[in-house]
Amino acid sequence: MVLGVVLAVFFLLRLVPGDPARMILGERATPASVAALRSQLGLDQPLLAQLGDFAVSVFTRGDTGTSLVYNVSTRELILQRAPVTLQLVALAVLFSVVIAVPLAVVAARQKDKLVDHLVRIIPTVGLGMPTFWVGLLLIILFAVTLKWFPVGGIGTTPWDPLRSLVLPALSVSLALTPPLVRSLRSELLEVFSADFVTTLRAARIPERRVLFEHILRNAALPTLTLLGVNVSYLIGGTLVVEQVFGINGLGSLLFSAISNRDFPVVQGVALFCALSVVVISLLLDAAVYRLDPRMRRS
Amino acid sequence: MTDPRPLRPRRALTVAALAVAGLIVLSACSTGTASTGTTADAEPTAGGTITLGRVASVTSFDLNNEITANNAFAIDKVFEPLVAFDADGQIIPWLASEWTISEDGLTYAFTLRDGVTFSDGTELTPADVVFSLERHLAVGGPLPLDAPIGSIVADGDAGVTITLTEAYTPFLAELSGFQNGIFPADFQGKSETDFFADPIGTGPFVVSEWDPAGDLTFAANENYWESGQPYIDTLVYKLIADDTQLTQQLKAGQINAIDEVNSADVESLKSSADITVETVGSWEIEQMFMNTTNTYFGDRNVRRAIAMSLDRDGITQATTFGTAEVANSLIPPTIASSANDEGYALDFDVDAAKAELAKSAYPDGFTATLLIASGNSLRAQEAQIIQESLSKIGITIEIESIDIAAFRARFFAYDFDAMLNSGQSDYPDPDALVSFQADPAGFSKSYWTSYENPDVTALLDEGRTTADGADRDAIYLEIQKILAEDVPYIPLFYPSTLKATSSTVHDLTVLPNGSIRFQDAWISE
Amino acid sequence: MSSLEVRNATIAYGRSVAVTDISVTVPAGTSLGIVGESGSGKTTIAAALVGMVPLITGDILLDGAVLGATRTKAQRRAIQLVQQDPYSSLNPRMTVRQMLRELLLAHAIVPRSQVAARCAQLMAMVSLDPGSLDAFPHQFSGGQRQRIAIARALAVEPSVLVADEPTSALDVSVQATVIELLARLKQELSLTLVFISHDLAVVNAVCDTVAVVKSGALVEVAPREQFFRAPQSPYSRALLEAVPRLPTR
Amino acid sequence: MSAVSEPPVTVPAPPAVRTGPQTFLARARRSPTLVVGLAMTLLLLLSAVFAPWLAPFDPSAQNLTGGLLPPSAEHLLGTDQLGRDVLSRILFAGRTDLRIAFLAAIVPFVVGVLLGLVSGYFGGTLDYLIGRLVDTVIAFPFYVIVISIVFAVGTGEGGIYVAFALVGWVGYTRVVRATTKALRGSGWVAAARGGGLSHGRVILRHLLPNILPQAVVLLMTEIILIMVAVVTLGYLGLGVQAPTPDWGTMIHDGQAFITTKWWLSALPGLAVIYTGISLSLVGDGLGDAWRVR
Repeated sequence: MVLGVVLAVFFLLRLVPGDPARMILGERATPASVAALRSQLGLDQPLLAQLGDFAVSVFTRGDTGTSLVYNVSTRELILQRAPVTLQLVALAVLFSVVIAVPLAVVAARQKDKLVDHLVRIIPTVGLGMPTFWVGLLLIILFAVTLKWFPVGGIGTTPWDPLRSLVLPALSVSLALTPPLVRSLRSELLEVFSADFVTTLRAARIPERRVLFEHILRNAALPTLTLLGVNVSYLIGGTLVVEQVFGINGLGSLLFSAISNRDFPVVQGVALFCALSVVVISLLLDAAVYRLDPRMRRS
Repeated sequence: MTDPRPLRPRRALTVAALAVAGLIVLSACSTGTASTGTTADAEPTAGGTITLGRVASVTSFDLNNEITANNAFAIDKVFEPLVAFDADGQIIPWLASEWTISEDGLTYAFTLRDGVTFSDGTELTPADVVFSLERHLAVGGPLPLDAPIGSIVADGDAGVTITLTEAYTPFLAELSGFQNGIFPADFQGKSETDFFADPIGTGPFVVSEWDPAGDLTFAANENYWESGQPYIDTLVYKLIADDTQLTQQLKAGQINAIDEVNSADVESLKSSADITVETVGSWEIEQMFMNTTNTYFGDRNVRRAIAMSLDRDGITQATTFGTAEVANSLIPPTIASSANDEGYALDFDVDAAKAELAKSAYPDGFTATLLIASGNSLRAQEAQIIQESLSKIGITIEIESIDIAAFRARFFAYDFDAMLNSGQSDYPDPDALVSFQADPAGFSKSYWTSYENPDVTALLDEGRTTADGADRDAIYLEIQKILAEDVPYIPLFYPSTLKATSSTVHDLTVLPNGSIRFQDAWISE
Repeated sequence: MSSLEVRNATIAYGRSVAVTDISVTVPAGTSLGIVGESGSGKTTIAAALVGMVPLITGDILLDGAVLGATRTKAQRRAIQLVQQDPYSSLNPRMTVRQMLRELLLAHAIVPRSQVAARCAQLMAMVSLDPGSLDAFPHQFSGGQRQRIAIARALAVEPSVLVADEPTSALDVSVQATVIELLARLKQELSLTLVFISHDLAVVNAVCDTVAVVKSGALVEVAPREQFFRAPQSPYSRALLEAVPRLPTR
Repeated sequence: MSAVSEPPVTVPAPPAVRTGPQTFLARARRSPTLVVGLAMTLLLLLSAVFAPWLAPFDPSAQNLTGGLLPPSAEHLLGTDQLGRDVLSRILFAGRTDLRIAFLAAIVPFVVGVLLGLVSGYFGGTLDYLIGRLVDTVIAFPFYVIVISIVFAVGTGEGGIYVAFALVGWVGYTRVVRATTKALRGSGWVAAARGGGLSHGRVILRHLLPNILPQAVVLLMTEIILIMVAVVTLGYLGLGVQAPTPDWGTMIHDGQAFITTKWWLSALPGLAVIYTGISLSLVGDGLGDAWRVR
C-alpha cells in the first residue's frame, strides 16, 4: 500500500508540467545553465532509470533522494520538520477529544433537550467549515485583537512553541470534532440504555464512577476507531493549517516542494505521511484491542 | 570612471537621502542612501538583532550559479563585487576604490580598496579577484558575464586590469551585480561544495546558522572593512512562506522587518504607529506580453488597439494602491535613459482603440487566452481588469491561471497568446532590459514574444558600444519610442520595492534591485 | 417431480469440514427428513443441495444427472430453498409483488401479461391475501413472511423443495400452519421435499424417509415408520427417547 | 393431521400496509432536521438559480475608482478591490461553487458505489485489489493528491472534476463494500441467487436499493467536502478561473484587507458554512427518515 502511494506520487509528479531546474534558476536563466543543472540533478535520465535510482535509495538508505532545491537529504529535511507537525497533530487530537467528550456526554445525558439539540448542530456547522478560513478568523480574534497567542510561526522561548501551536491545533480540531461528537453521542446513548449500566445504577454505584469507569470506557472504543479512520484527513488538514499559520513543518515543506517540483521531497513527504497513517492506525487498533476484551478473545 | 547621467530620483527618495546625508560616513563617492531612519539626529547604537521575514529560504551561496532573489540577497551580505550601486542606481566604488577606463572603452584598470580582508582575516589580493571572475567566466551560470572579456590580469599589490575585445558600456553595471562578488583564490584549498557550505567573503556578515529549507542566521563580520559596521550583531532571515503571516507577524512584533510587502497591505501597515514602510523605486516593470507569432497578436494594429484600450492609471491605482508608478516606457525612471516622461506611450482612449482595431485584420474582435501564474493576487486582479477593458472593444479574453512552474513551462515553450509577467533589470544600465526584451537573437527571443524589428536590433547593438552620454541616451530613447509604437508588450506600471520594519529599526538602505544593505542599519531600545 | 441423490458428498465451509461422506437418495415425489442437533451439519447439507456451497468430493444428482460445480439457471431453478429465518430471507426494500414478478419474468414462466394473475395465484397457494402483494416484508408477521418465502420458492416452479428448519424461528402457534401448508403443497404440486428439522414430531408428520446426522456424518437412513418404531443406531434411540411425548399417527 | 386446506390468512389492510414512499414521507415530515435542512437548501438553490435576477449588479462589472467601498444603500455589502458589488458576487459565486460541487460529486458516487458493491459481493482477489487501492488512496493526504492532480490536469473546473473522480470514490467504496459484505450473507441474497437470478441483477436490483440510503447520506457529506475543497482550491488560486466569482477566491482577495474590511473575507466564508449546514441537515434528516427497522 505504501509502495502504491510512492509509485503513484512518482508518476503523478512527472505528469505535471514544470521543470525543477527552471524553478531553481528562475525565469531569466539561460537555457545553457538550465540544461547544465538538469544534467547535474540527473533530470535528463530516462524515467525508468530515475525510478530505479529512487527505489535503490529508498530501500538502501530509507531516503527518497537529495532535495533538488535544498541540496540536502530528504530524510534529514523530513526528520527535521516532522516533530512540529506531529506535535500539531497530537495537540489537535487532544483538543478534539477534550472538546468532543464533554459535549457528547452532556448531550447524551440531556437527550432531546435544548442542550442536546445545540450540540447536535455542531457537526452540521463543522463539516462545512474551510479549515483555512477558521484559521484566519482565529488569528484575527485571538492573536491580532486579543493578543493571547502569537499570530503564527513557532517561537523559541520555552513556552512559545506550545503557545504557538494552540491556535493551529484548534483550527484542525474544529474540523475533527464534529464527527467525533456525533459518533460519541450515539454510542453513549446506546451504552446508557445498556443492561449493565442499569444494573450498576441499581447496585447504587456512584453515578460518576458509572460514567467514567464504565460508560466512557465503552464509548471510547468507537471513538478511537473513528479517529483511526480520520487520521489521513487529520494529517491533510494539518498540512493546510501549517500554511495559514506560517509554521515550517511538513506542510510548508510539501507545498513549496510541489510548487518547485522538488520531486524527491514530495515523494519523501508523501511516503512519510502514508507511513504515519499506517503506524497511527496500527497504534489505534492496538489501543482498541487493549481496551476491548471481546477483541482479545477472538 | 564615466559620468552616469543624473537620474530623476523620486521625491521621497531625495528627502530620505537628505535626512541622513550628514549622518553616515561613507567614502566620498558613495552617497545617496535611502533610509528608513526617522530619527535623523540619533546616533547609531551597536548591537541587537534584526529579524527579517522572507517568503523563501536561502538554498545556496554559490554566487556564480544563482539568480533568484531569495539567494541573491543573502549572497550579497557575504560576497561583495568590485563596484556597487547605491539606492539611486548610481555605480559607486566598492572593493575597488577607483578605476580608469581607456579612451577606446577596452581597458578597465581597477585599484583595490586598502585594508580589505575576508571574514577570516586574510587580506584581499588581486589574485582573489582574478580567480573569482575567471571562475564565473568558466561556470557561465544563469547570469553569465556578457561583456566580451579578453583577459583579467593582476597588476601589482592592488591592481586588476580587465581587457575587453570590444567596447561594452554596460560592463561596470554588470560587474556591480551580486553574481560578480569576490571570494578567496582557490577557495582557500577547499572543495567548492565545502566552501559554499561555509562561505568566506569580504561582506559585512558571516553565516552562523543555516537551514537551507528554513531560517538563516548571520553574525556581524568582525573584520569588516568599514570600521564600526555593521552595527547589529545578528541578522536573521526567517522563513515565513505566507504573505498574510508576514504582515501579521510584523504587526505583532514577532519579527522586525519584512522583505516583501503586498501593496494591498501598505495602507494598514502605515496606519500602525510602530511600523515604518519604505517605498523605493525598483528596476522592475510589470507588463502584458503578447506572442507576436500568434495570429491575432502578430497584427500590429491589434496590439496597438489593446494598448489604447487599457486604462493604465486605473490599473495601477486599483491593483497597487498608489505604491507603484504608471509605466509609459520599457525602462523605469530608476535607470538611465528612461523615456517615461517623453510621452511615447499610446494613451487610454476606447474610441481610438476601436478605430485602431477596425484597421486590423480582425475588426470584429476575437477570443484569446491571457496566461497568468496562480497564487499572485496582483496579477489576477490585473488580468480581470484587462479582460473587462478588452471586452469593450470586442476582444474576448479568457484568463488561464496555472501554478508558477507550469506557467514557466508554458511560456518557455512559447505556448501562450498573451501573458502577464514582469521584466527586471539586474543592473542599472538600460541595455539589460532592452537586450532581454527586444533582441530576437537572445535566447528568450524578445521575452518570448518573438518580436523582431531590424531597426531596434541595430540600435541595441549600437547602444552596447556607445559610451555613456547624450548619444547613448538618444539611442535608448529611440528604441523605447519604436517599442511604444509596435507594442509587443504593454508596460503597465513600475512596482516599488516595499519594505516594512518596526520603527525601532533605523537606517536600512533599500536598493533598487530589492536588496537591503544592513551594514548601516541599527536598532534602538 | 424429480428424484434427488447425494453420493459420497463431503462439504466444507472454509477450511473446516462440515459434512463428511454422506449418501442419500430421495425418490421423486417423496419427502426426506434430515434430523440432528444444532451444529450437526443439517443446514450445510441444505446449502449444498441448492448449490450455495460447493462439494469437496462426491456428487449431487438430479434425476440421475450430476449437477456441476456451477449450476445452470434451469438447474438452480429446479431446486428451491425455504430458509430458516423469514426475517432475513426477504429483501426489506422489495414488495412481495416485486419479488415474485422478478422471478416470473427472469425465467419467463408466464407471459408478461399474466404476471399479475400468477402473483395473485401464488399468494392464494400459500393462503395469503393477494391484496397485500404491494406490501413490504416488515409489514407481515413471521408466519406470513415464511409463507411469502414459500411462494417465492414456488414461483419458479421447482421440482424439489428444500426446507431448512422452516418453523424454528416462528411462534409455536403458527408453526403448525406452516407445516400443514408445506405438506399440502407437496401433495398438490407433487414436489420432492427435503425437510430439515430438529423436531422429530414435525418430521414424523411430513416425511417418508428419515436421515439422522451427527457431527457431520450420516448415522442412519430409514423409512419413517421403521425409524420411529425401531431405530437402528444408539444415537437415533437417544434422540427419540429425548422427545417427551411421541405423537401417534 | 392430514392434508389441510385452511382458510386464506389475510394480512390486515391499512394502516398496517403502507407503501415505502409513504412511510418515508411520513418520517420525513416528522423530522425537523430534514425539514429545516430542505428549507435552507431550497433557499440556497433558489438564490443560486435566480442569481441573475436577484443580484443588483453584474458580478463582473468593474469600477476602478469605486473599489473597497464599505456597505451602503447602493452596495449592500460594499465593493471589492475592482469596484465590483460584493453581494452580487457572493450570489453568483454560490451558483458556481454549488454547480461544481454537485457535478463533481456524481462520478465518484457512481464509481464508488459500484466498486463497493462488486468488491463486497464477489470478494476474493478482486475485493483484495480494490481494498488495497482504497487503502492507498486513503493513506494519501487528501489535499496533496487533489492539488497534484489539479497541477497535472490543469487548473479550473476540468481539473477539479478529474481530481475528485480519481479520489472521491474511496469513501463510498469503503462504506458500501463493508455493508455489502454484511448483506451478502443474508438470506434474501441467497434466495435471489437460488431463484436463478444473475449476479448483475442481484447486485443492482437487490443489494443496491439496500445500500443506497447510506450512500446518499454519504453523498451529502461528500458534496460538502467537495465544496470546501473547491473553495480551498480557489483560495490557493487553483480553482475556478477569474472572472467567474468563487467563494474561495473572494476569501483570498479579501484577506489582505481583513483587519480593515473584514466582511470581504468573512461573508463568503459564512456562505460556505451556510451551505455546509443546509446540506448536512438534509443528509442527517435523510439518514433518519430512511432508516429501516
